[in-house]
Amino acid sequence: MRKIEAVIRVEKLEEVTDALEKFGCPGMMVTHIEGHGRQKGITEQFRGREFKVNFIPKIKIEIVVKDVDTDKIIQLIMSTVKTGEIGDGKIFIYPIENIVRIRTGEKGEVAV
Amino acid sequence: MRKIEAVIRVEKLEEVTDALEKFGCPGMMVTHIEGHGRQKGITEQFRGREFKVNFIPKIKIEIVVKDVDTDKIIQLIMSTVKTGEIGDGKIFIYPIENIVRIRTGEKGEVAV
Amino acid sequence: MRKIEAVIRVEKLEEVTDALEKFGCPGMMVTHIEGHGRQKGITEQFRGREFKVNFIPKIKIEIVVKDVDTDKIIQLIMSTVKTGEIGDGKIFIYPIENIVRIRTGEKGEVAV
Amino acid sequence: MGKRLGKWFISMKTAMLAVIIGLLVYLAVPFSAFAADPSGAETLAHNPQSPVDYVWVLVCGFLVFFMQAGFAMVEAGFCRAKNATNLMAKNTIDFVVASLVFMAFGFALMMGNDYKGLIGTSGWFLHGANYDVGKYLMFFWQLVFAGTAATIVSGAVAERLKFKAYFLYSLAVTAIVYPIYGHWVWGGGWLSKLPFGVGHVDFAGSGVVHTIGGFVGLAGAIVLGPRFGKFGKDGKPRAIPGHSIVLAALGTFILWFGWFGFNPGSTFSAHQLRIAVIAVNTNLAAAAGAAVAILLVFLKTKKWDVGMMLNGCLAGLVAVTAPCAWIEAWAAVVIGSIAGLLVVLSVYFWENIGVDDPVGAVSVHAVNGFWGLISVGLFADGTYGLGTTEGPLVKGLFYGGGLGQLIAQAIGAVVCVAWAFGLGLIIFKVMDKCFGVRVLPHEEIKGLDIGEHGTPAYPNFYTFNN
Amino acid sequence: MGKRLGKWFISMKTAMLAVIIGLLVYLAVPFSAFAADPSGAETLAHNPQSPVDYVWVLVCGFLVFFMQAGFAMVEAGFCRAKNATNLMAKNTIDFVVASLVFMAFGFALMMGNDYKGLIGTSGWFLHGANYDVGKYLMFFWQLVFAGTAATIVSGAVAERLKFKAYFLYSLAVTAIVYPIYGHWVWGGGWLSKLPFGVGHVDFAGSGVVHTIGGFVGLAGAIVLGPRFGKFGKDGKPRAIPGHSIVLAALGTFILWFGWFGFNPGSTFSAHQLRIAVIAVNTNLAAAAGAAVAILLVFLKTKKWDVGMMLNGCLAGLVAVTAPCAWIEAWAAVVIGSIAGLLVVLSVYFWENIGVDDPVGAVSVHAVNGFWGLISVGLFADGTYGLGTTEGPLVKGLFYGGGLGQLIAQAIGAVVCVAWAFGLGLIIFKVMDKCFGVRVLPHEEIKGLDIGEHGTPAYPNFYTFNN
Amino acid sequence: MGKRLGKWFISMKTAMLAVIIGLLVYLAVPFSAFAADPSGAETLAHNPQSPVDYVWVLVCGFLVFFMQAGFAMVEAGFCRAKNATNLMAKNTIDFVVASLVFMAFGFALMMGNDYKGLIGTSGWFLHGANYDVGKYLMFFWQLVFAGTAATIVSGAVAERLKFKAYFLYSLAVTAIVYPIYGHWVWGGGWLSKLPFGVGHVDFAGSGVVHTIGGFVGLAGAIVLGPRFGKFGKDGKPRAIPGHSIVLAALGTFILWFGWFGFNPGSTFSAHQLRIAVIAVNTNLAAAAGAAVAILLVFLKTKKWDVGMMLNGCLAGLVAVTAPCAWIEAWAAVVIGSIAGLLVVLSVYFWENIGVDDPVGAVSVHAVNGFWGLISVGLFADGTYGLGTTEGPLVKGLFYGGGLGQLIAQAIGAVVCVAWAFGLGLIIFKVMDKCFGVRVLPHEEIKGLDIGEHGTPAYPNFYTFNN
Ligand SMILES: Nc1ncnc2c1ncn2[C@@H]1O[C@H](COP(=O)(O)OP(=O)(O)O)[C@@H](O)[C@H]1O
Ligand SMILES: Nc1ncnc2c1ncn2[C@@H]1O[C@H](COP(=O)(O)OP(=O)(O)O)[C@@H](O)[C@H]1O
Ligand SMILES: Nc1ncnc2c1ncn2[C@@H]1O[C@H](COP(=O)(O)OP(=O)(O)O)[C@@H](O)[C@H]1O
Repeated sequence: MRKIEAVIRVEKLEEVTDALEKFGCPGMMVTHIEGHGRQKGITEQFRGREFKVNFIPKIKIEIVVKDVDTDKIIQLIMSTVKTGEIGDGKIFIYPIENIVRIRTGEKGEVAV
Repeated sequence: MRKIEAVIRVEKLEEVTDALEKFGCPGMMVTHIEGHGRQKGITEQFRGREFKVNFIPKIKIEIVVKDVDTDKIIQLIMSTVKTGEIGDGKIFIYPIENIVRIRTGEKGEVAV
Repeated sequence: MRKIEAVIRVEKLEEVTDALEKFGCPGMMVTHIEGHGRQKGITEQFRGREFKVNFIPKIKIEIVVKDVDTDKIIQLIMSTVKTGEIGDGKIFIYPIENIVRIRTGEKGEVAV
Repeated sequence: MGKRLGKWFISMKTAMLAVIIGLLVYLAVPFSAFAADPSGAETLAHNPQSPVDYVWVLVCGFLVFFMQAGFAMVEAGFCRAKNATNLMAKNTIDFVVASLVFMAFGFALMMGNDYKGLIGTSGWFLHGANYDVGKYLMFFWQLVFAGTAATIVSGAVAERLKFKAYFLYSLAVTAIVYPIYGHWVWGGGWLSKLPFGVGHVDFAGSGVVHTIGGFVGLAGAIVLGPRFGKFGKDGKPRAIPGHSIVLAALGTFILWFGWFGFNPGSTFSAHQLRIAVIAVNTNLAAAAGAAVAILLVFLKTKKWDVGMMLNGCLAGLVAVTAPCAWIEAWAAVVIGSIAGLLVVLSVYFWENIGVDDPVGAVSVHAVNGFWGLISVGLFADGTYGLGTTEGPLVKGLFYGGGLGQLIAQAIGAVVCVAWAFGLGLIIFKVMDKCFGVRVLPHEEIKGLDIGEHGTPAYPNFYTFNN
Repeated sequence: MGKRLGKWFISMKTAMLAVIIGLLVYLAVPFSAFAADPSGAETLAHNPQSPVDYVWVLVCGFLVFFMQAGFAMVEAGFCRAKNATNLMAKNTIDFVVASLVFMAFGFALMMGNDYKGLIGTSGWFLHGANYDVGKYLMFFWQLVFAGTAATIVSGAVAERLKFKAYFLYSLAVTAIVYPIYGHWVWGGGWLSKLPFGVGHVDFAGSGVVHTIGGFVGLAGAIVLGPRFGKFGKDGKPRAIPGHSIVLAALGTFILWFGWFGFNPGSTFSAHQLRIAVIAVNTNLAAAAGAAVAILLVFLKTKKWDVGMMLNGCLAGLVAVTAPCAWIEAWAAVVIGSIAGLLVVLSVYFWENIGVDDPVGAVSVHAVNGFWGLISVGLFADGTYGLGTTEGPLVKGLFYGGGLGQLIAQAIGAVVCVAWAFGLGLIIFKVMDKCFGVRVLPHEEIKGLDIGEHGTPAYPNFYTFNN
Repeated sequence: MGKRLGKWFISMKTAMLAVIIGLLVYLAVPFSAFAADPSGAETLAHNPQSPVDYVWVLVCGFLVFFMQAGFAMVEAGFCRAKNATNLMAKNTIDFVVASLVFMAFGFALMMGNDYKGLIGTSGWFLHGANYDVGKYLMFFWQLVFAGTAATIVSGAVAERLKFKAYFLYSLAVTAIVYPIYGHWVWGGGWLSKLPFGVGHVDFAGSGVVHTIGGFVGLAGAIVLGPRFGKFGKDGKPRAIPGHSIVLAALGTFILWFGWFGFNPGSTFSAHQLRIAVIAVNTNLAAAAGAAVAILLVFLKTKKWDVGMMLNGCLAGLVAVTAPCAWIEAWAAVVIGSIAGLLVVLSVYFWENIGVDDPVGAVSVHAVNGFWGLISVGLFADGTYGLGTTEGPLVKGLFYGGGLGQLIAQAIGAVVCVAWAFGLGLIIFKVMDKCFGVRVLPHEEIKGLDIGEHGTPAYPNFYTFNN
């Protein structure tokens, strides 16, 4: 099993979710984060004074998947959220030792 | 050392925290996330029109523990948050390489 | 590659970000979390009645770095956020299997 | 059986409107003839000075109406985000129901021709001879007051009462509870004719509006029981912070503003220049109440408690509502200060005996409404009469008026409490038997906005659900 | 070419102010002499009773002004957080522009000396003989109405119209669309002289203000097209929840409050005691509309829909605006109830034919403004005249007035729709040709607050951007 | 020593109330006899037309009171969420303190029998002969103005001043600073008798209320120093965005609404039909200020700056407050436009010299209050007198009035600045010596809501703490 963690553009969340659902992806965790990377922040202003905002709202998706699905899902995500513009985000893959479904107590891949 | 990450129902947070405190659990990080899984979203409505909400507010708890405590804490969490209903959530266990207590600079298990 | 996850005081975010930028740190993810640890929560009151709040707002920073940079960055973070007071937070280091830059499809260290 | 009755309630609810309309259409035809002075021509001819009185009463009435917004904001601010939609719904529907029901029945019961000092008996549906500018003016004034009495309750039963139950409760209060007691005091009923002092008096409604609303609310809070988490396993009360101090403060300012219509407007005439004194007294009592409340809590917790200050401000306003026309500035400060003290003690008291009053409605309206009625018997200074500069003048104990007025006030206050609390218990108990007045546990935990309305109040914001 | 025109618009915009000031300064010198009664001394001497009328008209005018805040809150509440700053900007700028433009041109076109029943032709810049307390009073009253008509549109075009376009639209509406139609009905124009009934009448502006605003808004919504995500790939309408039910409710209460200035104040005289009847009718229609709307949706979804109740309340207010002075209480309830029904059907209707009206402005103002005009021809009961207690009295079908009035109302209503919708289309189409009225897709997705103003409305809050 | 004094302040604070009550009770007994016309019977008999004046003054007074809510919303909106509770507390307490203190001392100092043109000397505690409807009416009017002056300051010292310090500051301003200067201009004091023009005039308080409040605020802001993070390490000013543009806009609408009471009501009589002209001028200046401000910033940043537009609107209102009764519509537009220009320049100016004024209170009230006073000397057109239609008429430079009035205005304006800024510095410096007026650094960073009140404003929302 692995954990796939993807940082994507806020407006892409809906599309990705639909795609993953179609694929039959078990479940996911969505977190609203602020990202900081190559993408330059925007300029805002308040009562006549401008200022730069260095953090960009991003969505972090975490999915724990069976080893066999890992690559397919990574592909799936990339194909749905990629725009080619700076700020598309990244995907991080982590090892995971175990997983438990609280409701049933099942452990390991079956719990995914 | 391991990191235990549990996705639970929002209303269970207080109970879990109390239980972990009693157990003498070192510390934890709580994140408000939106979950997507077997549990079906609810139907909301606005000015006469109904719509489905696919994301369910969930709480993500992260605890870094000594290897010896891992199973006890997993048991503890399960016993407090389990309702048997869909949506109880899951527990993910990750390997962790090292940990540092910023205040003191201590590293490894002592820093947990 | 490794993932460095640091829990820090809210008011330290700006400093850390600046420091990391100067260091030329690739990017980061910032999450607003609630922490629970040694640091005692504060007492609030509402319409004459006092109550304890056990969760303290904290900032979680996640940075994926090349192995070579790991220690430097950990040092950097510690030196900027350390106050010596309880509540300084902790740094967790996780192994990471792979990373993909969505925009280009690059994989591994180059994608950091 | 409860089930069947429950069903019946529902069908009744949806039928209600059709019925009203039908009735109205039916009644419309025959009587229009009997119309008195619908255009106002005769009234003006008969009293060329009346325009300024109409302007005064209407403008003050508009301000009283605006208090609906104040109550909505205060209650929303003092409750949690997950129930904000529900509070908006309740604070709107009560005035909606009040408008329709009071026009159909309430007004007639309250201000119609007196029957044995108990009830009014004419003016149903504002019909026939009531199609008259003067009658409509009086109706408008009494309606905004009825609406205020109704909306007070929503705070005490907040975060757990079903919308349906609130809908029906509004009906009952504006059709029966409020108008009948109102008749006793303002409609020429028996309380106004008590053989003590000048009879029981309540200038702008500390009793008729606030004590009534407050004690019906208390009944509701008792029947419902406390919200989840209000009392710890040890039974100790726990604070459940409201979701916006800003809304609470905005609401308080709106209420304070509206009160300047509520009290001075109760002269029902601009020719009573006493309105200036009333406005000043109203303001001073509010200020004194707020000051005392925040200072008291500061002595206890060493923090400046805004929530309590706002409650103290409202407590002062409620208390001065009955005496405002018969007292001097310094007395208003004293009455308001005592109100500030009472509200603080009261908030702790109800919590300690296990009653959960989320916004402090009982402490503000019930307790201080009562205090306001009593204060008339103490501070009335004998410089002003019953909405007129002529006698009989109202004089309290401290101004050599003896005990008479105080007794009249005490009797009225006790009757008010008994009537409101008694009927309140009946209303909520009966509904509870029929369909259960409290939402299901999981609905309460998720918040009534989702369960009852399907509409979270703040869908674009990240909110905690505690 | 579109480009050049576009540039021209921009430079014009920045120039506008300078021009106005210049003009004013220029005009100032010569005429001041001709001033009529700037101090009010003569007016008072001539009519010692006028103070109460001035007080009434001004206070009601203040309340109407306050409706600007109501519209701002309702629209903000019914739209998303990411566009809240933009809505505040638009709801402020329309009244700002209205104030300046209506003073310069609008007022003269609407209330100036009539030319062939088509337009007014005097009073430019409130100048010369218009420097008179009576003229200024009338200007103030007409201005707050013009401002209301202008602000209605912002709801229908919300979340996608450029601020610049809204700025120019405000100019056009308050300089031309509103004043000219207003002249036809209230300025002694041809509609008021129709040879049916007493001519087309619209007591407080169901047509002049609401139908006009509503249909210009419809034109805008059509030219703009729906917001991203309003219609699924399957073309089915999808709900886009607003970001604060509390703001929506607060706004509705403020509007309801302001309407008590809007309708009763339209007597333009406190000596018309009929103001009491008008206030009561206004309130009953609002209540009935709210009740019917929430009950209807409940029957459909089994949830208590607050958003629709608020729309229903406003629908009742809009509908009763035209008839309020000529009907009885029961009729107000009927008219309001039908408004509640219409607004519900209308909200579904527009969505189903693909029109995106984010806050329901079209359903509330356009549809029910129309209904309000018609209702006069049915329910007017012949007890009151044209702002006076003397005849000619306004009588509708149900009171034996025959079809005359109904026809006059129908003609006026149709003309109103054609005029507003027609000019609305032209205004928005022309602007669209010149510089495009809709913000860029990515700006719309990120929200107009950032793109147009650089200022998110809630920088300290964690908000979702859906 | 500072310590001891500090302690003393605290004990004093809690003692204050007891003292006031004590005093009142004590004073009550003897004098009640001397009461003038507490019921209003004689006043009415003597002037049967007075009711409409009472209605006018009271209703306008209510609107002025409501401005408290406006200030609270604007300041909250322009500051951060972490200090919202504190702003609600301060915006409430200042009016609470004002009500009690002004009744005890302020009113007597300001409006009591004049002593050598310097101070008033009668009417303490509204007592004895002041128990009179006319006196109470005047007190009410002056009080709501005093409260406005006091509340202006909270914006300039926001996000860092201790609540305790604000509490004491309110005391000082409403007991001394405001009433004494007020006496000089409105109480028959020396400024009103200057031998230039008709003497220094300030119709509704550009100087007495706004310049005073604004400069005391400036003093406070200087003594406090800037908020953490307002100036970068490079010393460059940085924007600290407020937490809700919606609240800021709502507050501005409420203030605009309240200003219709503030300016027209200052005739203190409805028989001055000039009120219509005043209302129009008030509105036009607000509109012009808003338009100029948003256009100017747009030229600079190419964004439509809502915050600055709101400031511009308020700047126009402040500026026209002094001249509103003596000018024509076009002049109001010019005065407002210049105010819009001044506020923009001023906001940049203060920031650039290192003064941190979180909500722009100094730029809006201090600077434009000053401009308003001067503008009278330029634009007064000689059509109206000192609250009467009879002479002496107020005439400025542009209408051939020569330099006289301009000089009188300049003197008054300079005196106003010196008095307010001087006393302001003393008040804040003394408090700072005694107990430190600024909260501790970590409290400021966490927000005053927690440190001072223990109550976060939005506990259910996820907020950033920047
Ligand atoms: N090394 C990193 N560690 C953690 N998060 C990162 C890292 N690099 C990028 N990110 C996240 O990915 C987001 C997008 O990356 P960015 O550099 O802006 O564009 P791109 O992905 O096209 O290079 C950033 O906002 C940041 O949150
Ligand atoms: N494979 C997964 N990866 C990440 N998160 C998951 C996964 N499966 C479930 N979750 C999280 O657990 C929560 C509960 O799971 P759900 O399927 O709804 O009920 P149950 O745990 O009873 O099967 C989901 O809301 C989701 O956030
Ligand atoms: N074992 C742990 N697992 C997860 N988070 C932890 C753990 N220990 C500490 N934390 C996080 O670090 C934060 C600071 O730790 P704390 O104990 O309060 O002070 P210190 O770091 O000085 O010991 C806590 O609020 C918590 O969020």
